[in-house]
Amino acid sequence: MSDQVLSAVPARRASRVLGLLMLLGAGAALLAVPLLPNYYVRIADSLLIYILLGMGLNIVIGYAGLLDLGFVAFYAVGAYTYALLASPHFGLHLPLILILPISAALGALAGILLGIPVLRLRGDYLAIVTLGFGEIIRVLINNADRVTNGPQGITRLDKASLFGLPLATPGEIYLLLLATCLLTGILVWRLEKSIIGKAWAAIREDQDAARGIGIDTVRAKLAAFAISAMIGAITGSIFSAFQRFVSPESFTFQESVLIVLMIVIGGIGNILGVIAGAAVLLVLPELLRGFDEWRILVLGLTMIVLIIVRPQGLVPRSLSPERLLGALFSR
Amino acid sequence: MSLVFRDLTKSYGKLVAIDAVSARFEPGLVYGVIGPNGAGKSTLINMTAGSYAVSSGTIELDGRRLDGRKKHEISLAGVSRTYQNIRLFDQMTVLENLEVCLYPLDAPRIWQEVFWPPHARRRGAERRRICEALLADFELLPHADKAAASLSYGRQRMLEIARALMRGPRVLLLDEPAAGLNHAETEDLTDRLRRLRDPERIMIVVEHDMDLVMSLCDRILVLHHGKLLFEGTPAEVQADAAVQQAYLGTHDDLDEIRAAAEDRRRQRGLGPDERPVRHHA
Amino acid sequence: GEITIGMTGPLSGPQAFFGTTWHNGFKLYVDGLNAAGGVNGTTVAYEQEDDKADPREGTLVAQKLCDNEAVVLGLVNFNSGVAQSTLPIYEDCGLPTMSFASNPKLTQQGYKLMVRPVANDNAGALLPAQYALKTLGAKTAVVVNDKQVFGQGISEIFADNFKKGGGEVLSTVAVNPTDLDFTAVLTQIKTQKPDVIYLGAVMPQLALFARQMKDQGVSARLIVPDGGYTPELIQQAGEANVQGVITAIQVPPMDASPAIKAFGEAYKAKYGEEAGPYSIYGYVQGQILEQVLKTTKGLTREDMAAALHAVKVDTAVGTLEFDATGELKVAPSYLYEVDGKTFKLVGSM
Amino acid sequence: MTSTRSGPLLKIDGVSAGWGRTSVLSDITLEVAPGEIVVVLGPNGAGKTTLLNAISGVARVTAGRIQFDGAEITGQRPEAVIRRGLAHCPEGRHIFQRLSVEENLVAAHIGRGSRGFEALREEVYTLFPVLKERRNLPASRMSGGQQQMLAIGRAIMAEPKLLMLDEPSLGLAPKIIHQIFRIVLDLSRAGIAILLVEQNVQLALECGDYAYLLNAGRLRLEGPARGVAAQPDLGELYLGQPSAAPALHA
Amino acid sequence: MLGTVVQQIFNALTIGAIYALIALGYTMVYGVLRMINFAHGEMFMLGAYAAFAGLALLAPGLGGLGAFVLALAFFAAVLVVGGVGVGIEKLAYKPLRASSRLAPMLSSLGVSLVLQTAIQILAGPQPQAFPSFFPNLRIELLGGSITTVQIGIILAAVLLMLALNTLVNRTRMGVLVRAVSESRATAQLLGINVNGAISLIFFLGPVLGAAGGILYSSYYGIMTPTMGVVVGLKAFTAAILGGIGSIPGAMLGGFLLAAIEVAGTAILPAVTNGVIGSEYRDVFAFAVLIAVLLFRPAGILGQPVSEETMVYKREF
Ligand SMILES: Nc1ncnc2c1ncn2[C@@H]1O[C@H](COP(=O)(O)OP(=O)(O)OP(=O)(O)O)[C@@H](O)[C@H]1O
Ligand SMILES: Nc1ncnc2c1ncn2[C@@H]1O[C@H](COP(=O)(O)OP(=O)(O)OP(=O)(O)O)[C@@H](O)[C@H]1O
Ligand SMILES: CC(C)C[C@H](N)C(=O)O
Ligand SMILES: [Mg+2]
Ligand SMILES: [Mg+2]
Repeated sequence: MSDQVLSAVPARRASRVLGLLMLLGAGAALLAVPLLPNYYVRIADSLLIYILLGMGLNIVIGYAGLLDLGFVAFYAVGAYTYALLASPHFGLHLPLILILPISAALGALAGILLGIPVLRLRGDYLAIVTLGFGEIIRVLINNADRVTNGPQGITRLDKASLFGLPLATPGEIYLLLLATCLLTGILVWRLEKSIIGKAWAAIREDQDAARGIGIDTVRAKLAAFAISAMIGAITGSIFSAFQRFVSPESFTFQESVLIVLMIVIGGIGNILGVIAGAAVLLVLPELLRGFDEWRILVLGLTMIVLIIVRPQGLVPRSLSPERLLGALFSR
Repeated sequence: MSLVFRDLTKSYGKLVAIDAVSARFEPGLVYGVIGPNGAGKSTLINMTAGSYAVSSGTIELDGRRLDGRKKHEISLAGVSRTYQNIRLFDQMTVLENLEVCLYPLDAPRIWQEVFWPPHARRRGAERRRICEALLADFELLPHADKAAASLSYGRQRMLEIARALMRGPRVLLLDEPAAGLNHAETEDLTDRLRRLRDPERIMIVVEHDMDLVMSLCDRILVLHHGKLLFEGTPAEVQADAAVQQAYLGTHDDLDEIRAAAEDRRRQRGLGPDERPVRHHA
Repeated sequence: GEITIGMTGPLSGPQAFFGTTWHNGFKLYVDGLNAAGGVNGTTVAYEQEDDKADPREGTLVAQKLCDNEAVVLGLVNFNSGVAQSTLPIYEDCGLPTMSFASNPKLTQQGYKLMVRPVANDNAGALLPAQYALKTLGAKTAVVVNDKQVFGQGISEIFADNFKKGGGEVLSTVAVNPTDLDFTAVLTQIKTQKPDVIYLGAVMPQLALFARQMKDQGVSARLIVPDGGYTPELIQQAGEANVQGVITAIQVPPMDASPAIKAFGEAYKAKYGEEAGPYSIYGYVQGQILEQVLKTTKGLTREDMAAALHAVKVDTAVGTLEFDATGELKVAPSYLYEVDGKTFKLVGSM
Repeated sequence: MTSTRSGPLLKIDGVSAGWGRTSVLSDITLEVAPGEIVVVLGPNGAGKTTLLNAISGVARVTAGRIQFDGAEITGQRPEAVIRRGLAHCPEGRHIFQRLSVEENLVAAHIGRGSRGFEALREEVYTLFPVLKERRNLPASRMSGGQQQMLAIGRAIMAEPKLLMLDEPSLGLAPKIIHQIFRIVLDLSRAGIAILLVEQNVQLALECGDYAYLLNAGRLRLEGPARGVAAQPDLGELYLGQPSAAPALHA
Repeated sequence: MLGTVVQQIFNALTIGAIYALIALGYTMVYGVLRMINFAHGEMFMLGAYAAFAGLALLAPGLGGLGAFVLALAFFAAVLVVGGVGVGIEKLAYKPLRASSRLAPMLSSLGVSLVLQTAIQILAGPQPQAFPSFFPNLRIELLGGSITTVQIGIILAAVLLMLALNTLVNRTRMGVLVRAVSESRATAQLLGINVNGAISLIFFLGPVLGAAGGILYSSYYGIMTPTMGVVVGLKAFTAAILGGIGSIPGAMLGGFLLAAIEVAGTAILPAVTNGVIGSEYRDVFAFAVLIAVLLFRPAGILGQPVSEETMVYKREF
């Protein structure tokens, strides 16, 4: 017994060093991605965008247990916020640093607007109404030609920059996305661990009992919708700064479904799961490029097999960031 | 300073589940609500806790109307309950099931908790201490980190009661807390409930286990077909013929069963010692 | 030496037929070129990518071509929506492209490296408007569009031209790109009794619309854009329902010249099926490429770009050269009318 | 040792069972003879419900054999087991809330009924007149006791040779509990063997022929019901912790 | 004017009948498994392709078809799709019965993707002309005109709905289905063959979907590998609108949704003087849906789940 304790001390120190090294290695690897050919950087950008979206949507679906099939609407709100405020379209050229808070606020507002009518609904009814909301936003964007230029979309968006640093190439955008991802990840993780995360979980498990212990489910759900929509909108703004062209085509129902799929395949309610899910659903099709129709077939089959083999998701619920860090630093 | 029902009525379409019930509950006392299945006991609890809308009549706590208010507002006003069919937050741990009850208190400062780790750590530890004390009280501490759903039935019942006690309720509503517990466990529970008495607290227990009701409650309300059939002390209730007839069943019933069982045995021609008693291990 | 041409287009999904047959026309020409030993000893390889007609997919594919040093020219962008998001990428990496998307705005955004060796929608919507007014003697029109980049764009141009020519546009109606049922819209249009209906959409909606027009007893002439120039239109709508439907496209009739005829036969021999509606443009783009290779100073992207913009070449569809924006100086456009089981040429410019 | 009884209807031999990966029961041996009322007692979590579920094929049997009516049923699917003439009235009633009372009976009859539906239904209605009164009401509208009656009635529709009742008195008013026990006796008289899980120890032993006591997944005691009732250390056994000694048939 | 109104009613009835037919399949599967079967739209698509293939097999060249051959081909097609439905359930949904409700739903998304692509690979990605077999005569009625195929579609949908309603509410089989839908575990304990009942549902649903697909394709004269997506979504919306799980609800929802769409196309621009055009049709439809659900959170004919309705957390 005491033997173990004694020998454990240097071992722990060693593993701590090892853990730190691994963490530094991972960080360096992440930072080195922009050195790859741009095609890969672009895939990484895509991946990070979906991870961000996944983390946002996860708050509503994974934590609060509300099936939202219209998440793409918030993404669109953010994307169009940038497009309208930083392009020749209206001749406005606001900087990204100003646009991000505006788009976050608009996103949260949209989240609350969606939240209010759907609060009474449950399960599949909620799903269809959110789906409808997503479609409404898309159709409105598509039709409000005078504001959004309709299906033609808005072109020649400003190249973004932040604190004087240009954000135009895939590599530069990558770094911005990585930083945003990290911050969002921390925020989401803190939320989950805090008491409101538990309140969401209670709503997810048994909404009526949650009310019974004094949780104002209306406010808690609105908070979930607002925060998740905010993340969606911010991601949208970055997306449009990156793409420098937005059109309603990018915000279809399929896109919402894709994000839901990522969350579920990765492991619902799990930050690391979102990463895994996004990786599978984005990287696999890239790997299968050149197989034409077959790659969609393979993707579909993979989806089915993954869900059947691991219905609770690729990443187990118990595997959380703190566990991972814990595992790195002590053994 | 009391809970008052005035002409409380609940109807489902044509069916009147609670029919103009008026009653007054005083702090410091334990009330038993008994009555045949379907008499409306759970309905009464559900209306008090705000789960069911009141059809007519009023519910007042300390002179303030409870009916018509939202469920969480009623909970915040100090009304706490358990459910006839246990409703825990299944996938959350035992500890979390309690912690989450503090959400209404912490909600206004939620951003501090998210953005300021030292505050979060302090508050988290504080919450944990409060909850662990309660868990220890209910002998659930060893199970604190298990998922609520994985507990045995009896422990789930205890956890539900513990959850109802977080934030020290003024009104505690228990719907058949002893259902599914065996005799020994029921006795345990009775003791525990007795300790929950508080001069400030109104306790209302719906229960079919007469041992528990008779030994625990100060006053008993008997419901029958949604109407208040009788109200009195345990002794009065037990002595009342109408209550026996409607609910308790008589000693004759028991005798009858015994006779029938004996009869049947005779018919089968089996003696008392067909198979020996064996202790295992 | 060898150069690589990047090719993108919809190779899967509903528009795969267009993308594949277009690319096939190009490949047919290039294979012939290689068989003949290339141009001045330079042979041509190609990297073909599927953009699924999806802007996001398009950007990945564009970047992939950009990253590939061997690729010195792109044959890209069937869909205007995709072009909007990919052209900046090609511009950034200096890859010259022959774009096939027809939205007029594409050339007005100052891209230096792209050319469009095909008539844009201005031409595609001018010819039918003039034809409706002059030949058909139409006074009134209803303009329907699918609220997509292409459909809405071209139908607006038609409406402008029609009005400029003295016609009256009674109403503009939008439908959903996913709609298959137009009966409700048609019932409303019927009450307005227009002379012509212009439908800015793609297949299969063109066919469905034509068919339901007949079912609903709407007697106006239907005019559709280039997507309708395919035998599928007649098959899917039913021969009786499309008689007289007019379609405008950049493609000359397959028997317009001996060269085109020969191409049609070669195509059939190689791929075992009739050439697709845009196959001939793939072929023409091959011809442009040959000329570019003949005139270019070197095989870098820069040199190729310079040669491409300066090119002047006799092709199966006539002599082509580009203006400063990359638009064709003279862009051929043709008008057909469905007659029996075939398309009859009724006009050109 | 069980010589005088005619061949058992249900024979459980050294059965271990559990849910998913967790094992609940180990090495249970138990018998029910035709027409017998056998009582299974035990504290919460002892595994009583798991035992019944193992018999009816809901829980997973990991070792041992279960025979019913001369046939091996170990590991068979519930519907197969039930069709052999075994009815299982689960803990917590589980009636179909959205079906009417009568439809609940129909559903049970689809599962197994061989005789005409009408005759069986009338039998149930004679036993429980209140069900007949409410036959067209959604079952959710019935009170707890009525629902319990319906659950038993549903089991009767299967014309079982053996009826397994899991805590039929749970949540019932004292008076109704008495009724339920009367019905159990009546059913037994009609020739149905009964395997009864109960917390109401006194009454159960009063009515039963033979009793088993489970604790922590193991058999701790067995014997004629009255003998068990008279057992001086019954309460202790009831509460006793599982002992380490593994042998069942010492 | 009256003619226009009558005509629009005919239009709405036809579209509504198709929505309803497919909504029935959604509702049935949902009623039993509480699962949104996103692959149901593909059953509709498969119906058309199977019928087409059947005809090609039975009558090469598709010339001179006897009514008998036609009936045979359609019957076979519908059965094949029913079989496919049963097979899919066994392979892709059954292993997930014990999982969260989201898992089978997303598995069905995968199935829908696979089926679409499989058909694209087998039959080509572009739309194909679907021969119209039924005599398509125009009948002038009350100032509008309606074709025999339209009448056929409406009749078929109404008849199938009535048959299904009788089946579920009046027969033992219906009790079986409803019992299984409420609790599989309990049904099993009563000796009910749960897998059989689920197979039955996964047969009937696709059969209805396939029938819808054949009617639809012969009405529009076209079939595409993706035709199930939009119609499927519409039908699903209809099922929700009517109250998912309710058979008359699916029917009502289908017709109502079609009516809303037609109104959105026809009335909306007229009333708003063209300010809000027909392009806002779907916004209008979803707005109506949301409004309905606000007042009836479980759809028009759905059974509202009361707050305290017992949710058995532990199935035994
Ligand atoms: N949601 C509901 N819809 C319709 N009727 C209901 C509903 N809830 C309860 N009832 C009816 O109201 C009456 C009272 O039910 P309640 O649950 O209050 O009885 P109870 O006294 O708690 O009975 P038990 O002792 O069996 O729990 C019963 O007849 C019951 O069927
Ligand atoms: N469906 C199930 N899934 C997983 N575990 C279960 C399940 N049912 C019971 N258990 C576990 O099996 C053990 C024995 O439970 P069981 O329900 O058999 O006890 P019991 O004797 O019937 O108790 P009670 O008197 O409370 O009904 C418990 O630890 C319980 O948690
Ligand atoms: C399908 C085609 C008609 C596409 C069109 N040429 C475009 O620019 O989008
Ligand atoms: Mg009750
Ligand atoms: Mg039990």
